[in-house]
Amino acid sequence: MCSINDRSRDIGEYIPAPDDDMVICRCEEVTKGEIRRAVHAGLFTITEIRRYLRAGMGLCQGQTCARLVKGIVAAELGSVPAELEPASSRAPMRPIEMEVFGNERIG
Amino acid sequence: MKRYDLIIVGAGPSGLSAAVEAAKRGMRVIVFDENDKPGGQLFKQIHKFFGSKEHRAKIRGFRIGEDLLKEAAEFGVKVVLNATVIGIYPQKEVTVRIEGVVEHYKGDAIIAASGASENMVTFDGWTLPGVIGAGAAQTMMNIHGVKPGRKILMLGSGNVGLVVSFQLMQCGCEVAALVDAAPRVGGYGVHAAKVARTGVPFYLSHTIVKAEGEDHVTGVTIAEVDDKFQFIPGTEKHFEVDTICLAVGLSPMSQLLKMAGCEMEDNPRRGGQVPVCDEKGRTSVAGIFAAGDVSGIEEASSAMIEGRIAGIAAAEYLGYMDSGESEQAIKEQEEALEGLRQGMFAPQNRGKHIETTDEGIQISESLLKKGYIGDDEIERYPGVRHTVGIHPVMECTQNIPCNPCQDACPKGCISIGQNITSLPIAVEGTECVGCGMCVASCSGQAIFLVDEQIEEGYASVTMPYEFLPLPETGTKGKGLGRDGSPVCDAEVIKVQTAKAFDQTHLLTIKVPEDMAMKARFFTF
Amino acid sequence: MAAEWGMIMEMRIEEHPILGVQEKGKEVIFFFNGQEIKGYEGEPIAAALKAAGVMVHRYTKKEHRPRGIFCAIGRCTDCVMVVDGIPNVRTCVTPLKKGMRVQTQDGVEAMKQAE
Amino acid sequence: MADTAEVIIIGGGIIGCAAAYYLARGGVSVIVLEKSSNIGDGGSSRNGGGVRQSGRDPRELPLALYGVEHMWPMLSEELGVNVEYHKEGNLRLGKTDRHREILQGLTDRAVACGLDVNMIGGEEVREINPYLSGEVICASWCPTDGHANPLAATLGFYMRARSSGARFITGEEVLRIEKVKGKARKVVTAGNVYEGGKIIVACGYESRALARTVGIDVPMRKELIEALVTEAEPQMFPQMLGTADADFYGHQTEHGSFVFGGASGFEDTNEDGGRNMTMSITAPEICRGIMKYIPKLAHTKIVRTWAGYEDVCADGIPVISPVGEVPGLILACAFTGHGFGIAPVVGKLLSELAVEQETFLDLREFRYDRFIPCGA
Repeated sequence: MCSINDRSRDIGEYIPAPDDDMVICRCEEVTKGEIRRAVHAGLFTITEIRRYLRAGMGLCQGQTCARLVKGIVAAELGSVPAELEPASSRAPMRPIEMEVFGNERIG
Repeated sequence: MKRYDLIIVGAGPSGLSAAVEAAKRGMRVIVFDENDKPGGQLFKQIHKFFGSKEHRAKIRGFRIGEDLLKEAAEFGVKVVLNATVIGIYPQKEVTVRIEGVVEHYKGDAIIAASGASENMVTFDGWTLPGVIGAGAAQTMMNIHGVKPGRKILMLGSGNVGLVVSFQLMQCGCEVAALVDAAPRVGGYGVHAAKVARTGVPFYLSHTIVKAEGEDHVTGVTIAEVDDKFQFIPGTEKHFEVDTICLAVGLSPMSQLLKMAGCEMEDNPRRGGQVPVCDEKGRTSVAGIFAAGDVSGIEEASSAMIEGRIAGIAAAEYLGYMDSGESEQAIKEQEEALEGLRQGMFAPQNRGKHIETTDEGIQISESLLKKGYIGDDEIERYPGVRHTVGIHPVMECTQNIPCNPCQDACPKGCISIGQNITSLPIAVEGTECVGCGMCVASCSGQAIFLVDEQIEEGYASVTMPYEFLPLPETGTKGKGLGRDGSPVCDAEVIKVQTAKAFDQTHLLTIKVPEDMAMKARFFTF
Repeated sequence: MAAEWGMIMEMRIEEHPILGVQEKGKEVIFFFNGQEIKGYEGEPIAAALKAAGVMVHRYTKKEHRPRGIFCAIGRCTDCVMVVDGIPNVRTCVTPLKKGMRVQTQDGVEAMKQAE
Repeated sequence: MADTAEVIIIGGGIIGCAAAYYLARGGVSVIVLEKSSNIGDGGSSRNGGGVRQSGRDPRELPLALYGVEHMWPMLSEELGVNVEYHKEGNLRLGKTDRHREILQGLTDRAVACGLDVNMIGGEEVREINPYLSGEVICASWCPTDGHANPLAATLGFYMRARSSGARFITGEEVLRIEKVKGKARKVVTAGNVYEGGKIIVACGYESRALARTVGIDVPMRKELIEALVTEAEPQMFPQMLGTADADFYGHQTEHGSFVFGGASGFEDTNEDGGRNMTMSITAPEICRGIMKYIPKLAHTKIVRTWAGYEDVCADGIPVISPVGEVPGLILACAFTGHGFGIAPVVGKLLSELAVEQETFLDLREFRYDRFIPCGA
């Protein structure tokens, strides 16, 4: 699902909001304002927001905030959440100790 | 590599149901679950389920879980607990963390039945200790035997919010208020009514402004919202609570399927990101199936049927059933599923404001706004009739898929008819013997036995009671109205406990005659 | 700090109207920031702490804000603490063992005064 | 908006973004076309973040040296984004005599090129990094190497380029380049045609197929490499690490997490299914590699793994070159897995090539036609 996305299109000005300091990503303590500002700086995708702000990149890998982040980004872009591509899903699905990950049994 | 015919991810209602169906057909099945107890959410569901007999209605969720496990064991399903699937790779390779090892398995088919995760809302202070998910509350109280808090505010009036509020009170917590930003109660009216009658105030069109507290929650402020969900100044209300419980919906936990390369879609009607599936649960990747909440949020009863369908479909896929057999088996399951997906709360009606029942009766506005049916509204429903002597009063006022009451009555006093979602009717000319089976069988705790005149000036009301301590005969207290406010003095005149009632006690209270149709709960 | 013993008893559900008396493991002693606390072997560490009235499991790295139990099923990772010297242990899904040393986490380390 | 610009850049990775930034800053109109939905979705966000000079091919070394001296230290300030650059050295570790030989060879070649790098013994290694196991008997040590955050650097270049006026279009896959009156001019996508006076092709392995549309071939192949990231740990050490055995490489980030890459040995034949799919066997292999060198990390949890293609050039260094026989075409590809550290330099050089300015470094070694045997 790659649709053409002109990153210079006008999405309006970033207007500070009273709840900008609300923590959205609990793991990495990323606020709503940081996410909103990043969108206005040109980061139009969930993946870019993750890579830049680490929102959804913490211990829980976005299980708690993915939906919230999507909603915020969509609102800034004047879009709906369902139109935003979610971040990719990668192993391991839960954090796993190096000594366990490296201790395979292929029987 | 260790190879199974079928690997199932998740030992919840859909996963176990799928395992049973597949194993029944001779498949070698292994089920992985990351939790240390099987059954998924079933073991947190201590209420009786809705539906009809085939959906295991009136049986408590955790007992359904026990039955499913037993069934799975009978057919030789291997259930591995504390087993976290960490990835699905090409050629249907599944890596599983079990204790200190990562095991590699291969399946000729995979069914993902990984369930859902809870949605969250943000408000000032939402990260404070004491703000928890409704699932967390259920886990703590019903699995670990620890109260989630002493005094709790619940946000969310869907079935989860309503059921968990009730469960919180059952384990001895106080529920200070039930709050929802929506203008109307989202869950079943019967669930709302059983919470409201204990005295929990409902605040619809309200949401949380702020959770207060330095190191943990010590209070909460809510306020009314307008139709654009903006706070209306001056409507703030404060509660001293130590816990705020969030029950604002679920999202499919579909990351594994995405990793496996299944085509995904963001489908708000299914609750979020779900695999694109056909009616048999087949994803875009041949041999990978999805069942239960992971493919769309629904009740556990539906998840169990979806699981069975996926199990049968997997058996067909691997040649353990011929297509004729499987078509027939799937058809039976689909009919059962169809039965559940009817009525006002059916998936296709999600978000719609339905004003009248199928019978053309107006839905109680009070029920939708305050959680209880108004005394002036109750008479309009066909389950509410007046006769001499003891008789059932069915305060079941919405079209929900549920009919155990009609089978429960040995005398045929209650009728729902062919359509499982119809409102129960008090059948004319039948004679109630006061056995109480209907009261105990009603998953919504909406049936009462009323004798409008047991002696001069007094009536009796028999109600379901699932709290501790259980009052004894002779206990004097107050009768509470549907809104939970004291309406009269009341005395317990009978307490019935029976195996057939399954932990639902029947409390009969004596109340003044004019309270026969008003007193619906007892406190002492 | 753990609450008084009276409150501890209050958080445990002694008898449940539906579930009856729930089975518990053996009663064991463990250490929360050096302080002895009783819990039941095999129950999640978080359950034992909750029963003991402990609300704060950790303080966050950036903002130093308190966090506690949130999802209780090992997903959100908010309840992580330092357990037997290892940080980021999900206390809601880690079974309690006798003598465990559980410490309030500060960022990614044990809180300084949490010996 | 017009689909014409002075320069069209194909590929929105760090090379394309950096080139766009330096061009836009200089007032040149630029359009960047990126196939993926995301900026920097290829190697730019799938590398270990090394900003190394040691271990580089001598031909590539001048670019690395220039970057470390003149660009990386100022980059955060220039972009207004913390790119987390740390110049605190690179240790390439050895555990056997065979490793020592490999490292000695690398060191000798680097010293000959004027780089400050030397061989040190096990004790000295552990003085620099006390977390390394006793099995480590030697290392090559380059104190001026370092690391940065590739995600922040790539998106930093992008955001600054965008705010300087460069136009970026994502989800726009280029199908071919077409010549007009003898010069590369048109860039054709499924639905659009873009025109530019200069066309920079900087899209990793895909550059090969695109260059072929105007009759140019770059001898490269692709390798699927993998990396992983851990939970945050207390700050342990600031160096970049690598090994003579190439079993892992990586560093600890400012965030506290470790980013490590490594190999399973099947990189040549692995396939990613079109979605940067990791293999089930690679990350465990990387973990085993790491634990042999840093036993303390055994309890550290992995939170995420990923895969990405390297565009591996036949002779191991990139092609950064105007194509004389196709006027207007500039190639910047085949970075062979070490493009990140030199990306700012390459971006700046490309901005000069695009305006036909004399470049501040000699690019002869990176010519596109160097593969033609001598005498041809």
